[in-house]
Amino acid sequence: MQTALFIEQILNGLQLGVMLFLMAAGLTLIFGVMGLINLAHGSLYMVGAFACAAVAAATGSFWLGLAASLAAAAAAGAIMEILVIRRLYERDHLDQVLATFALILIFSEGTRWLFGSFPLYLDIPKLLQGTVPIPGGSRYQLYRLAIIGVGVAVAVGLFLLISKTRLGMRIRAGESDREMIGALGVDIRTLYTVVFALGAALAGLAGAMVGALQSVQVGMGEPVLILAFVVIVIGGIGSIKGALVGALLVGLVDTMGRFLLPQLFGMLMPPSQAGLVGGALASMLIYIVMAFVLAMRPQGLFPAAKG
Amino acid sequence: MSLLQISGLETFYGASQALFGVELDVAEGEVVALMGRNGMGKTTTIRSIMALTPARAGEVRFAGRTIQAMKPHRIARLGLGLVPEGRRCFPNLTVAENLTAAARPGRWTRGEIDRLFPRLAERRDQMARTLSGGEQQMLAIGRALMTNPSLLILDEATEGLAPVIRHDIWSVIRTLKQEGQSILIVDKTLAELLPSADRCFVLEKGRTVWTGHPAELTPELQDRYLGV
Amino acid sequence: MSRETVINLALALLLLAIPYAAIQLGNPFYVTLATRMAILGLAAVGLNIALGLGGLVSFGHAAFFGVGGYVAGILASHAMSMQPFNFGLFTLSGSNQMPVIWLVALVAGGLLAAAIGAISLRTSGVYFIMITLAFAQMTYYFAISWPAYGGEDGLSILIRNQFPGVNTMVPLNYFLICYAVLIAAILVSMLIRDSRFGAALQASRQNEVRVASVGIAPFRIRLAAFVISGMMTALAGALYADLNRFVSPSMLSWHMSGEFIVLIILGGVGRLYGPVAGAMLFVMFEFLLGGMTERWQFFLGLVLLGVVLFARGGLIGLLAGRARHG
Amino acid sequence: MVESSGPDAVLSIRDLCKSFGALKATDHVSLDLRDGEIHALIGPNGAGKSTLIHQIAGTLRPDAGEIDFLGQPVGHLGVAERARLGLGRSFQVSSLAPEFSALRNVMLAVQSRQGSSFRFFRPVMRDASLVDPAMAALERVGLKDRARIPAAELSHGERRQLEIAIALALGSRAFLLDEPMAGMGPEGSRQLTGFLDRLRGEAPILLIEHDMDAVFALADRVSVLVYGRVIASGSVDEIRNDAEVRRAYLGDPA
Amino acid sequence: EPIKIGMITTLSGGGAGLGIDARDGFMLALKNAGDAAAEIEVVTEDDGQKPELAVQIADKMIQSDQVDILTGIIWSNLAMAVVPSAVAQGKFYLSVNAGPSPLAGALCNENYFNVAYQNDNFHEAMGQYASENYEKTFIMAPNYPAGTDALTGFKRFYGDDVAGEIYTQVGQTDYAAEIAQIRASGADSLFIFLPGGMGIAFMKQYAQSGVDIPVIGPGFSFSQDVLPAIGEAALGVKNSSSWAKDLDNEASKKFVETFQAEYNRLPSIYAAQAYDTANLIVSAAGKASVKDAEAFRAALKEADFDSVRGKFSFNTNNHPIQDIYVTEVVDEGGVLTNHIIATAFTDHKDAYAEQCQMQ
Ligand SMILES: Nc1ncnc2c1ncn2[C@@H]1O[C@H](COP(=O)(O)OP(=O)(O)OP(=O)(O)O)[C@@H](O)[C@H]1O
Ligand SMILES: Nc1ncnc2c1ncn2[C@@H]1O[C@H](COP(=O)(O)OP(=O)(O)OP(=O)(O)O)[C@@H](O)[C@H]1O
Ligand SMILES: [Mg+2]
Ligand SMILES: [Mg+2]
Repeated sequence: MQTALFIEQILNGLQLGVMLFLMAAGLTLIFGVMGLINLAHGSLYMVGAFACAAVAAATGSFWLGLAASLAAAAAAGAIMEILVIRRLYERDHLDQVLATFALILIFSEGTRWLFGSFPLYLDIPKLLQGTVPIPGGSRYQLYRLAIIGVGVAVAVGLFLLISKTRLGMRIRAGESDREMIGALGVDIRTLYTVVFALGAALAGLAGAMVGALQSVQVGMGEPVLILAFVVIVIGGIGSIKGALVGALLVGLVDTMGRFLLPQLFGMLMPPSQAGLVGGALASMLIYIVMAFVLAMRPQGLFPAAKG
Repeated sequence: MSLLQISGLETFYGASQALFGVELDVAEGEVVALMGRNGMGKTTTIRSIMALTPARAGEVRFAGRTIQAMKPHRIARLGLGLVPEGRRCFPNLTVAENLTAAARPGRWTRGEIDRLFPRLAERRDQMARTLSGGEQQMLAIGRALMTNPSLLILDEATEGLAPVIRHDIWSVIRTLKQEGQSILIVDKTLAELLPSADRCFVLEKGRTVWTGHPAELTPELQDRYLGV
Repeated sequence: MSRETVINLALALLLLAIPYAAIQLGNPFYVTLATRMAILGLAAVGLNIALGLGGLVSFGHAAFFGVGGYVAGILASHAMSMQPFNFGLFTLSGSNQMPVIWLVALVAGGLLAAAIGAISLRTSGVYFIMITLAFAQMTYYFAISWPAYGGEDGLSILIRNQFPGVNTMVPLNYFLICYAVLIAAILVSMLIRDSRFGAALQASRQNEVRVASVGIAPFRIRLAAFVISGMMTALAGALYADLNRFVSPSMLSWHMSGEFIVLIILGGVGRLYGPVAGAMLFVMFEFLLGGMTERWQFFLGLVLLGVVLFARGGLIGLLAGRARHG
Repeated sequence: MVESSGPDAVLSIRDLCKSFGALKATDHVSLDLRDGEIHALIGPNGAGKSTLIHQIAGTLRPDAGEIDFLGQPVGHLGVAERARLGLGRSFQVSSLAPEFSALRNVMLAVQSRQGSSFRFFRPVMRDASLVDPAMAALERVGLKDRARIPAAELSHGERRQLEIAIALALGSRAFLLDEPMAGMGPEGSRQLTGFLDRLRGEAPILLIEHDMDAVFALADRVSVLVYGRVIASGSVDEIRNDAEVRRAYLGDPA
Repeated sequence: EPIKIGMITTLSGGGAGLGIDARDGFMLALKNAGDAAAEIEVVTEDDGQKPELAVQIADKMIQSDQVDILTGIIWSNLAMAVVPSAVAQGKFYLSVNAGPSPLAGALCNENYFNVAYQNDNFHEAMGQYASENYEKTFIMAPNYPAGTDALTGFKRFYGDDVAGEIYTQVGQTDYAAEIAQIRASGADSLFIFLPGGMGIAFMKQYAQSGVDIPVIGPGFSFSQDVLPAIGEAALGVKNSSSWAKDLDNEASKKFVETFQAEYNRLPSIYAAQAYDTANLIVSAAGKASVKDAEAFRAALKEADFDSVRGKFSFNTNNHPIQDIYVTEVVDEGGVLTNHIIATAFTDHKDAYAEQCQMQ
């Protein structure tokens, strides 16, 4: 029974990691590749979740909702890029932090305006309901396995896009020297709008998929956003590989910490005390891991090539 | 017919004026040298042609079109290839990626560049950031050629290069010239520059003060304008 | 006198005038509002040393603010319950004297900043922003789950702490105390800006390699700046706790850190009085908009966006023109 | 080819090695810099000259080998500590504090030379003990008129001059100059040549330069670096006539 | 005699739903009271769920608006920030929801009336219910004071012999790890206290996980405002509440009817408690002037109003003595709602009244 539980917890850690990866991938794409800190990435995640929930409620189809979430988040991303973000590439990080902080306020309050203050409902599609057997004799939820699959596919696709295509090279070139890539005849503005929309669509996808597991409500993006930041900082900003490794690390550490720390403390003190202390430590654990990684490797585990 | 024609160019950095009426033209197939002491406005002229620092007054015509209101990438696509001062290779891309990122169809391909600069071919998968200064200069030239420009602009073409390589680059420039490539070039080594150029323009304090054939640039004039 | 100096003086006088005008107009609440401006301004003056001069975009200054607040809350609660702290070998009693509290807050803020800085300053750029955020989150979660001093519910200070010779419960008096501390902090930061230390700090913002190769180790300069910055913000936290007579983990939240950055940018980065101008604007917006509509955060977002996009240099930049570096 | 470091060596390097992956950028390099001399380091692009300077200045850690400066090993010291000992350098690509004026860039060096930067209260601009030496250094490189211009607004050539002024103000006991002539016009090069000629009396110079006129006019000794190794070392004439050097570096008859 | 009431509640941010319900319930009561409430003026402000902001608003209402009574706060941490200093300045504070234990015990005050509950009450009720119906209950709450209070409250009536006890992170959104542990624990029931989004996320994930151990919990996690978001996963969950909309009394019927007519949605417990609070004020205002603190206090203490909860009175510490019910989530014509299935406590008092020094 203990091994089955252990295997299940590892799967849980992986799945949480993959979920974080979906969020972190878009963020690191925008963040590392275009050199922009986008605090409002969490808002795009929220937009995806709301679009999916609203369309799924209206049509009864999760899949239409999913398509809507991609479209809505990409559109929101493109509009955001054209109206605001575009003016921020040349600015320092400070302006970017503030402008996107402002966007969070606008998106959150705007969504509340449109959808009201109460959480929306979104459920897993019929096709992916239920559980499948896993080694060790226990069963695991199909939907969570599907999330793991989607995450892996996105990881591979992104990696190829960025490192192997000419589009990817131009994007990276633009990051280190926008003026120069423009002087070579590449329309970097349009290119960036497309990339930003792509990153936004990934966030929207994450929001929609996670929305079926959690609650679709205003502000849902913020905790995930901070975790996603931790992920990419651990992994190395701008590196898709780093985001994947960082996400899995955070997912596993967080899950295993929540699972094992209270048991560990349980050997030293009464159970309810152990639960409190272990729980408190578990909530700080990923930050401790992050501090540790950065103290050892200030550029993260996979430093992206930078000038 | 003039490929590039500039008249009355005035350019500012913020409030301070750097160009006060530059006149310049490059004909099809011609190699033109732009000269002047440090800080006289050569780089600024080039930046204004590419609209990187747009001019406030004057006109830039390229292949018969007025271009100064365009965005840099549109101008580049009309057929202007820039090797900027300070090289500015993309540090986080490999040599091969630097070249590929700039590529547009035409005579110059990766293979041609490899033949031109064997040293770069050796370092194909190295990050540009770790290249030596000379290697970076070669890469910058190669990258500009990859856009297959009708006018190649080189700012400080051989700065920081070893004599051997400098020879190589000059011979590359002469080869390009023979093939009919139009070139606008800024360089400090007069001994190589003057024989290669068809015409010279000399800038002083942001104005064109002398134009003529290199042979007419007498030692007295060189002393006056260039401090040789 | 340069134009900026005139504007700075005017701002200082304006802030001082608000409470007097409020009392004249029979609207005493504005005294509290002005006090809030002064305290938030002080916190941002602290952050501005790291951020404006040193280019260290700390997204975790709430940690220092909160620690200052908790120092005030915890010392006061021990003074109230007459229970000394027990450290095994020796004991310390609590205190409800502001000077003592401030001193402890400065020391605690400085120590925390030294610890956080020692690790964070090994990184730079975006990494620095994120790692400071992460450290602040750590203190936040710690405060929430640590039951001894109220956890998420926070800690009340039933009676405002005392300052020798002043009745601090009178809002105007308390305002004047905070105002004086603010002005002192601004003076200190002005001296720092123009000093050798400030020169090294500003240069390491612009070009770290250059600073190192003239023989100045940027790390130590930055760490010192970060510590000074953390201390000032902690002091602001202690004052803030006394203003509200309450501390809670929300003083440590990342929104708070974001707000400090907002204050600085609103007012003008690296400007002496930028943080004060920013705090005055922000508190006013929050109050006026909050009174007008529940959707005030939406409009606040729009205003902030407008400032970043179209009014670079913030309020002071708008009024005084571009910054000059000698 | 390995030189023994003479008693008057200010800086001496022994068996320095540095690899980047398979590439040996520095391959058992030994050389020294003696009092009062200009020691030129030439070699093809990518030979490892800048890499060597980086190791001496401390921005790169060598894999093996020793660096002694003023008779003490400095291999374990950081960049700032070495600079304070008196290793002044200029960069191949100018590296300045862009918002600061030329003057304040130089003042930073003066302040470091005078000791602590941990002084919090006295305004620097009113501190004659900082301003005056900085002005003097600017004057020596001919930038006095441009003292109040932000470094970002200086032209390329002026920035190179400013780098030298900074090294001067630092009171360096040895200069590491990475292509100081690059980007300077004939006039500037000529002035700089004269200037370096006088400077060597103050402190020896390790000079990397591709401008052979300047090298041959200035150098007391020349070392030639190819693929990370010193292939020749000697007087100007010896080097000029070395067949190997001609093939690898100078190209056709110079 | 005019009365000015300052309502500080959460109208923006993540917890806005609760504040909006409370405000709407409160206003509805005043509307229904008609002429009796003609002289009552309410100023409402949004605290954004931030304690500092709540304090600032309280200062403003006391100093500038000169309100007589404060009310409206939803969250315990905001209440702790505002209440002690407000009552110390001689204002009345009537709580529509938050009931932190210090305010019921050591920090109780004669001007502080809690019209909702003491925080532990609903948990205690479920502890009682579980002790009667289950053998091994697994308990879980977030790691913060309200969470530890919840589990302590539960165990006060259930005993210490639980199947397992987990403290989760505040704001946690993924509960797969906890669910795995619950599955492995061999428990026969699960008690959770996970307010707001945490509860929604947990319940959905729990239902999807295939674990079928029955869930019980306090009413907050299954109140009308969150049920639509949890969906079918909530069906059959037993939870505790001092009120449900099928409670059989006239006041409640009128409340539900008029609330639906006015706002076009079902009321939650927050709306009900705020509705009662407003009615309590109206009743007291009919008996005494608010300027006469002594008399007004006495009038409040009588609790002479028609509570939607049926019977309602105040204990010595000004906290409610009331019945607490066990309800079950049911599907009522496509809408999820709670029906009462049992009574856990009659005339229940909180555990902190003895610590209250007030006479
Ligand atoms: N970014 C800038 N901001 C302000 N002024 C500038 C800037 N760049 C150049 N200048 C000024 O414009 C003038 C012309 O500079 P430019 O770089 O065009 O000269 P140049 O002829 O290319 O010199 P060099 O031979 O040194 O490269 C100089 O006075 C310089 O100080
Ligand atoms: N970090 C690095 N990683 C990999 N290779 C590197 C790195 N830094 C330098 N190199 C390589 O080491 C060799 C020596 O470079 P270095 O910059 O020292 O040359 P240099 O002699 O200064 O040339 P130049 O005269 O062109 O400036 C080059 O081939 C360069 O590509
Ligand atoms: Mg130039
Ligand atoms: Mg070099």
